[in-house]
Amino acid sequence: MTPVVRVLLFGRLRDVAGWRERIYRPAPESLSALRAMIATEDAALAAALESPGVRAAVDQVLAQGDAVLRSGAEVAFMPPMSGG
Amino acid sequence: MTPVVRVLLFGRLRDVAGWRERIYRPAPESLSALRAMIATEDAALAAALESPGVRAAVDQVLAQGDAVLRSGAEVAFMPPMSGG
Amino acid sequence: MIRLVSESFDPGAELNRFSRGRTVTGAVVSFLGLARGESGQAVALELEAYPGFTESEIAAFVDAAIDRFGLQDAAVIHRVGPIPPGEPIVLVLTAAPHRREAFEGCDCLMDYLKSRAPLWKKEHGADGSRWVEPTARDLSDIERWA
Amino acid sequence: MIRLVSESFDPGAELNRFSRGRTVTGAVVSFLGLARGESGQAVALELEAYPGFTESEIAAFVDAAIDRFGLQDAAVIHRVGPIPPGEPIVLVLTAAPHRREAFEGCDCLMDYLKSRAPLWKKEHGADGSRWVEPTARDLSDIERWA
Repeated sequence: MTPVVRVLLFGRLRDVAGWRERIYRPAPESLSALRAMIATEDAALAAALESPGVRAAVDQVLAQGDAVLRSGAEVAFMPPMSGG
Repeated sequence: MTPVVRVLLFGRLRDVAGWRERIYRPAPESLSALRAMIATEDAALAAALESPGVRAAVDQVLAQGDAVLRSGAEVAFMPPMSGG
Repeated sequence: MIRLVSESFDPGAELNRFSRGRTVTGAVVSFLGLARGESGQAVALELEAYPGFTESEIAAFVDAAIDRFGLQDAAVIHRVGPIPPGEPIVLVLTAAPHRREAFEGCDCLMDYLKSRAPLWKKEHGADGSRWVEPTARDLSDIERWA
Repeated sequence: MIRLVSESFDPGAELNRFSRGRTVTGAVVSFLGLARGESGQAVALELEAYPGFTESEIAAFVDAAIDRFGLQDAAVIHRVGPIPPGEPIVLVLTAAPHRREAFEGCDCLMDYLKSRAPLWKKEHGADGSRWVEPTARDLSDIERWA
């Protein structure tokens, strides 16, 4: 089975990309490889992912810096948060 | 009709005096005259009325210093407060 | 709205009544004070008020707090008479456009009720009864708003 | 207790459930956030969460707040999805022996929810939609607890 990575976008990132959830196949091996892959197909989204306050989580754990992605990993990109 | 003054005690002042409400007849003409009258009959209560934080109200208005008492006046002595 | 009640009251119903139908209010803060059973021991509380005077003094302070903190509304419901452990003693409610004002208004009103409102609290314990007076902490708390 | 709900909820019933049967708690503070109709105009809010992650992040912060403020209990109920004006968005409840801890715990949790919890808020107004991000005030408020 081809390794895959599921990517989730939240808040304004979704509006920038025009999608909420996407499967990347074959899977990039790291968070930085995923960012590079996104940059080749959507420069606006890649820029938004680099903007201040955007955080990434891998398998529901905040990823500090780069992170290795296992096959089937869930990657979430989250802009600045505001609840309440 | 003899002028009267109604005196109300609250909190621990009531325990010191052994009463909650009393009519003074004939009425003392001022708050200080009332305090003097109380002192002649109950030294412990008079002392308690002078202790820190005890406030007096005449006709439901806080009395600063001395105050003249009309006939039928209601005088309340209130120790330090604690609600909530 | 200031109310002294001699029976138990329903804090949730009061919160709902207070917050219902508001479309310009963003924040409602409530403080609910409960009668504690001190160190597992049942202590009955007794709250005394000076009917008429107590309500009007609290109302004057509430009005001042509404002005000071820019509240849209505030309410105080205070129990009087004997109060068994676990039952509500006091409920303070504040409504404001934003949270900071609602929190500060409620906090300030509670400091007032603890140290300056015309209410007297007696604790009946296994080793007798005592009148509760404001603690050093209560007196410094109310000074925060001077 | 952390709950994300997609339907309206009853703040009063939650307050009662949270405070019932407590005999060592003296203070319960609640913060209720309501959806405002901005300047009289109906603005629909929409709240988005990251199911699973959002609850566990909030739960970790709530646990830290319980330790830090010495709370006996704390709960967060947060609405997700579309929210009409006047309806509850969030309810935060804290229980403590004394009022200061309950107030501070609730205040701190709200600052966290406004600026760091994984929740995204969109306002749908007459002139379009916008994602709400923490204000300068929100960011300085959360710094108070650093």
